[in-house]
Amino acid sequence: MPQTTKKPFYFKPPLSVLFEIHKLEKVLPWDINISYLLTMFLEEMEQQGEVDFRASGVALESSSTIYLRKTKLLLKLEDPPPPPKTLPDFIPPPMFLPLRYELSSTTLDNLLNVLDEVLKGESIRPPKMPQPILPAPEILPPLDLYLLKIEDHMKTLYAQLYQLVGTGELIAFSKLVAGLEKIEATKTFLILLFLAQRGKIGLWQEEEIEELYITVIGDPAFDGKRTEII
Amino acid sequence: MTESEQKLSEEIKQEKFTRQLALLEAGLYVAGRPLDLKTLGNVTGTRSKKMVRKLAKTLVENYKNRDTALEVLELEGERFVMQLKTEYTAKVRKLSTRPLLSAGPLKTLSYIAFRQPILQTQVIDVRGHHSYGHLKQLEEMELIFREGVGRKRAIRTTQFFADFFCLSHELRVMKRQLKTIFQEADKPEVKAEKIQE
Amino acid sequence: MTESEQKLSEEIKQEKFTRQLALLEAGLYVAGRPLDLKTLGNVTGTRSKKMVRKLAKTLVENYKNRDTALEVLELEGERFVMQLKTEYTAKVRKLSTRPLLSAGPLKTLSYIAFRQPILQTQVIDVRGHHSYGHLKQLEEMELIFREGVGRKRAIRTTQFFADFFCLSHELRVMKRQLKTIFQEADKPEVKAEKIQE
Repeated sequence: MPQTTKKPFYFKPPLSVLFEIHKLEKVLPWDINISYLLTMFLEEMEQQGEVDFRASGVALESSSTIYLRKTKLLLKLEDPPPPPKTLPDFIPPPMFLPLRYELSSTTLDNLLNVLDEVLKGESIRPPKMPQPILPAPEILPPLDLYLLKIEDHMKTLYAQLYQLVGTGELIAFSKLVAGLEKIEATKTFLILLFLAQRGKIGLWQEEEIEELYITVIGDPAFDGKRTEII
Repeated sequence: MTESEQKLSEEIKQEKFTRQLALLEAGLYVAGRPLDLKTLGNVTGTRSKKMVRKLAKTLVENYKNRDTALEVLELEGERFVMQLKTEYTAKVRKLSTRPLLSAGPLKTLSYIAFRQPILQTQVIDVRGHHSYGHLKQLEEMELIFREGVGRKRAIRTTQFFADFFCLSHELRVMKRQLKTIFQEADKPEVKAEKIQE
Repeated sequence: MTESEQKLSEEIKQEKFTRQLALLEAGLYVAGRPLDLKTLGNVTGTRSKKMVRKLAKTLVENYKNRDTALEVLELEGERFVMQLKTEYTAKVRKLSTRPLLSAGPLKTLSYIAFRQPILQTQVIDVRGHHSYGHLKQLEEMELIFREGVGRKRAIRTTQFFADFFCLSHELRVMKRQLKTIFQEADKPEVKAEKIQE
């Protein structure tokens, strides 16, 4: 029986692609229509009336390899696409407003109109002096009676001053008498003079300044210094 | 009328004109905001609109012809304003005793002007939560206003804003003007400076 | 140097001078208060006091030669100010609508002016802790300054404060002026009205 040299039909293109396994990795899987090739392969085999199980096995393996590669590529493509990069909105540069001088509507009157209210806020005030029992005014003027009780008033005021310098500050006379009537302020001033005379307090005033400052002698904050320039 | 009488009358007229011009200048200097013809008429004691217009336009020209840091400009609606030429702003800003807006609120303002009408939520998204404060400041200075209610509030710039930058009061025109201004500011060399900051 | 080169150099010098003059004008316009030679030197970028003085005096002359409502004046201590000529103030005062300060800081300023020199602690005692902010603002606006250090700091009003309210620069005189005006305003009929409120 003469030996047949005829190449099997499947070694010819396009079926050959399934049987050249060493080239399989190099071809693009999308270029191969597996269904078409396998149908052709089966029809040809049927036509020849000869079933080649070995060739069938190779065709099956090649097909599955191609199919696997296609699947892998598809999966890769199906990775969720990266979110589209939205550019941050354009923020224009700051617009500097042109400068316009504008005369202020504030006057000296405006400034002084609020002063009344502010002066009420000078919160530290000496407590109300106990009202002396007033005799009939024609016998003794009230100030004289006040002077009679000077010792008591000195004690009260000294206690008050001592309490105030507990904060470590000087005491301004204006602050001490803020909100008082003129007569009351004068009385307070007189008592301060008595206290100073007794060496209980120090009084000082700078040439340029109208304000009178009070220090309590022996108060640790001032170490007994009676003059200090601010 | 003799020639000398005519001359005298001319001189009197000229003197009156000069005085009215000075009054108009005084008004614009003191106000620091755009004034309309009616107000300027009150200041100069002139009832004739035509005359006030002539005075104002003369002042604009006078300032143009002087080598000066100040300018008098005509705005939409026949309103006039005196201000510092913007080229000098940066050098003397710190001398102003009036509270001025810093760069942050001004950026928010630029953004609103550029995108208006814009939802408040969008401004906050883009400019951050601190810009709630900017909005308050800008509103207090009457540079922006809010329409609508709640989260759906749309923000727009005011006429006062337009006047400050000599922009049109008409939204479409103003936005075109702003685009030009910002494109100018967005030139490569300007950008390079910004990156260096 | 050839003649044309010399001419060019002269032109450049002249141009620089004009620009510095405009900067000086810009500074005085924006500040609205007297500025000293040092500040004006900073604005014009000139270290030489002599040069700044020359610039400022030139501006004074320029304004004198103009028929205008504004003037530039030299004040005591080589300070310069741009202001409205007083003859125009009354006519245009009503156009100014913006107060110098809001109510809180104004009260603090009023108190300091009346009681100065006054310790910072005393101001805080009377005006409350929020007045730290007022002091900062008033200092930034150059209405007050602080002497000494720490808790012993005494506060006084500045020359600008005196200029602004047309008060004397001398403390004793100024305090007397304030007292007189304050007492004037505190007449019995005014007090009676207050009580009724």
